[in-house]
Amino acid sequence: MNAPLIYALTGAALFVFGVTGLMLQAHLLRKILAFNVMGSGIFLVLVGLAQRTGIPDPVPQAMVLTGIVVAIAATALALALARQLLDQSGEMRLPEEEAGKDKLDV
Amino acid sequence: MKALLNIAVLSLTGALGLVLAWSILDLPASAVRLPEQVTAQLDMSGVAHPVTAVLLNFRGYDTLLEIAVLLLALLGMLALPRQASGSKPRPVPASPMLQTLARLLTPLMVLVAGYVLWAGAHRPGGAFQAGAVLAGAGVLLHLAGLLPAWATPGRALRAGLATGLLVFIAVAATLMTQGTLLQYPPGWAGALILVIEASLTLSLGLILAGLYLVLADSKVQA
Amino acid sequence: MFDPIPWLILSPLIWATLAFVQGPGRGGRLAVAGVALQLALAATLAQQIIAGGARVYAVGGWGAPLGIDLAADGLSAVMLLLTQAVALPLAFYARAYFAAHAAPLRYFWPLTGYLLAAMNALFLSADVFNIYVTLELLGLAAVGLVAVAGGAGPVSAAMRYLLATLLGSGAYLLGVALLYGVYGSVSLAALAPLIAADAPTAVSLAAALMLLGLMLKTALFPFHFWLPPAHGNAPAPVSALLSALVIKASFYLILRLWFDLFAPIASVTAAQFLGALGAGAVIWGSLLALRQTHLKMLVAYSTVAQVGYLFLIFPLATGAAAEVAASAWQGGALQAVAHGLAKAAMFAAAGAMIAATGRDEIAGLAGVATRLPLTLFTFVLAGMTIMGLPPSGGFSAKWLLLGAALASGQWWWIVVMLAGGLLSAAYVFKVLRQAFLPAEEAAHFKPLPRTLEWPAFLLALASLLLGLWASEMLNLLGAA
Amino acid sequence: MIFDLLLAAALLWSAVQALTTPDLFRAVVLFIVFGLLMALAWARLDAPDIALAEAAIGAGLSGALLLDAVGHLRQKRRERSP
Repeated sequence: MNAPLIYALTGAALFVFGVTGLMLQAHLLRKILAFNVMGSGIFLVLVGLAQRTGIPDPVPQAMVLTGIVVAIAATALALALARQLLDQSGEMRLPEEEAGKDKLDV
Repeated sequence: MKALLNIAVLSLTGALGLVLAWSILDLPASAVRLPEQVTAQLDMSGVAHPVTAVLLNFRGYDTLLEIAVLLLALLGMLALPRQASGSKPRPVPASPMLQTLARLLTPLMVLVAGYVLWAGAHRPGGAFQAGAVLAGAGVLLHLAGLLPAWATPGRALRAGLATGLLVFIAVAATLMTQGTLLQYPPGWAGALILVIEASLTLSLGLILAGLYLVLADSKVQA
Repeated sequence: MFDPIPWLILSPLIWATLAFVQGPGRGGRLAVAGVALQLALAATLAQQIIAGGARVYAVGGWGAPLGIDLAADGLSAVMLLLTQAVALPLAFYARAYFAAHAAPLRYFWPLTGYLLAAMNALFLSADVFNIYVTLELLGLAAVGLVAVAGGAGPVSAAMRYLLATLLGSGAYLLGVALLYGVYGSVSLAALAPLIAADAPTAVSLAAALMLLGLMLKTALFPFHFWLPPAHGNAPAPVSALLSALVIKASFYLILRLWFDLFAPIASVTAAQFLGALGAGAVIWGSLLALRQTHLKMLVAYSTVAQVGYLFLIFPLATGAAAEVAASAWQGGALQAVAHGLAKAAMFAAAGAMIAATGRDEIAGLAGVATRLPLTLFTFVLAGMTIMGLPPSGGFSAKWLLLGAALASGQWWWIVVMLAGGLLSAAYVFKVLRQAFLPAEEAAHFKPLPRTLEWPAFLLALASLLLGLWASEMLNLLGAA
Repeated sequence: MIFDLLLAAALLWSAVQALTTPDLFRAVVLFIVFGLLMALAWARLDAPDIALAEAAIGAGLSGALLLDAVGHLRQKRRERSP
């Protein structure tokens, strides 16, 4: 076990935390936090695994830079949508009833 | 029902975590060694810093699409209909201290952005970091009440937002007369990358600041 | 020789960006010109592939694994043709739709341009990380288009869609990270032989993560929860684009990964499992479509059901004799194209009916048969493909799938397909029956411009004629 | 090595806290802390470019956006229940 592998394992755990939060948290702001934690976890796995021999690898590093920019783009769009929802419904969570439509006994 | 769902999700993701950890610890050495290839071709890439070489040359196409993703996110935010009520900008309490600080820091931040951009050719840095510094200056100016939030960007601002992507596409497409998409001719790579990065820095700064300023505009009045 | 590959990606990127600079509500003409050009490019590429076989294009001249490769073969050419062929009539339709509606369309055109750029780039990519970037571009553009209408319904649908698509691309990207960790490359061409030679556990996990993420994006049952609200709440031109094309993009990737990259580790059990989910989608989606009271929600649930058929490819083609596998594969690809054309037509027709009657309940359709005969005829033709009646493209597709099921002795998929066919007939007729009722006294029909009716009709006609052109399409599909 | 283990533990702790703390403002502040710790982790992984980007974008800009959203949320709540 070396340092990059420690970070790869940490990344795996962060991915799991993020996915769990994304699925279980109801508040949209928390879902957005969870998405970012999930993303950070993936980035750590990508670079940590690639550098497990201890040699820096610029290719996954460049990919993570791309990933960070994509993550901020998604975060900003998600926040804009969450705010619209807040302004319209007074809540920053998704309405339950829509999921409830998916039942046969309508 | 809810508790059952929680338990199901937790046990599923927990199992996923265990399998993930186990498979990470059980890896053979990789067959392809890209770091060596990057080092071998670094002289041909036009820059001396490997990460910049990957971002703007070897995998420059990824970066081209990524700029589109960023512009697209801002576009998605601008496309949302404005609320009829509450779109009035918040009266910003102008703190003279903060304003003076912002006036002093902004030129400095622009200088720093320029340095970070230039440095990216041979050490850590580049268009993204430089753009983030510019965006930081924009956010600071807004907080100090010196820069209004964006309700609807005008044509000049839209052109500025799109410049980075358009210059990138123009360079990539022009190069096709000589070779393939984004294939820099020998000797020209360094200069062309600098042109692309400079325009990207401008647009990235505007877009990243825009992500903040567009949201700041949709603030309701207290 | 002129190479259309890079231009298929650059064209929509350029016109989308220019449309953005032009400003809110602008860019319609630019879009029509751009998509028409892309259709010509896609046709050129298809001809080149039939004549000269599959092609690889090294972006930047480096070549994989250091650089990014684009690749075009029969399947990508078919998907590219489908995309532009659906987008062009829809562009005309959207111009008429937004002209007839007072609703602001703000940045509809640039969003559509980036959506098409993402689709074209995705179909041409031969690099798993590059595919991730195209997936994000596609997802954000689609979410932006759903939200463009505003209002509580569309915005919460867009939010749900955004979260689902981000979770999906997250799972996909973790799979990419594991693949790079194991083999040190993200190029499809470099990875395939390495996976065939030796695949440790991490690779199976990567495969599972990537496929799960893409299944979520394809809205395969039981991951379909986000689709009906998103496709049902978006403006009609957007619903048509999303239902016809966007979910096909992630499905295309599942095909690529399953049959090219992960073929050495693909198991019959996993294939049966995918087929079972597909069967669940066919039955559940059709039942729910039948229960809907709103026209666009019915069409959206029909998409959930039709996606199910696509996943029958996996049990029918995995571990089967070469001939059976080929027939299943062709049937699946044909189903993707037929459904794309028919569903675009159906959503466009539904949008026209809603625009004319001013109501989106099915109950409000009485009188449509006499007032909007062309649009109703469009709905019928598209319905024929959805039901799988001859001579439609949907019939040829389902016929090939049935043949594969018979030949491989997997009779249970036949039962599913027949039940799905009957249920889809029931929900199509539910709409038709209402449309043929006499109009209510108080009903007021808004006159529609022709451009709101003809594009949908042409799409429906194409879905029908696809049955007759099937051999040409399969010929292109088989070009390697 | 010990530093790396400690940093990993801090990362995990701040992530869990950011996702579970009842108070949203605290959660966002903890998320910014998490972002700064990530920047440190990138530096340890010989990735200074990512460290810079993470600090500026991951912690900085995301943090600003999220704090702004929390402010907006509180303001809305105050309006509803004066």
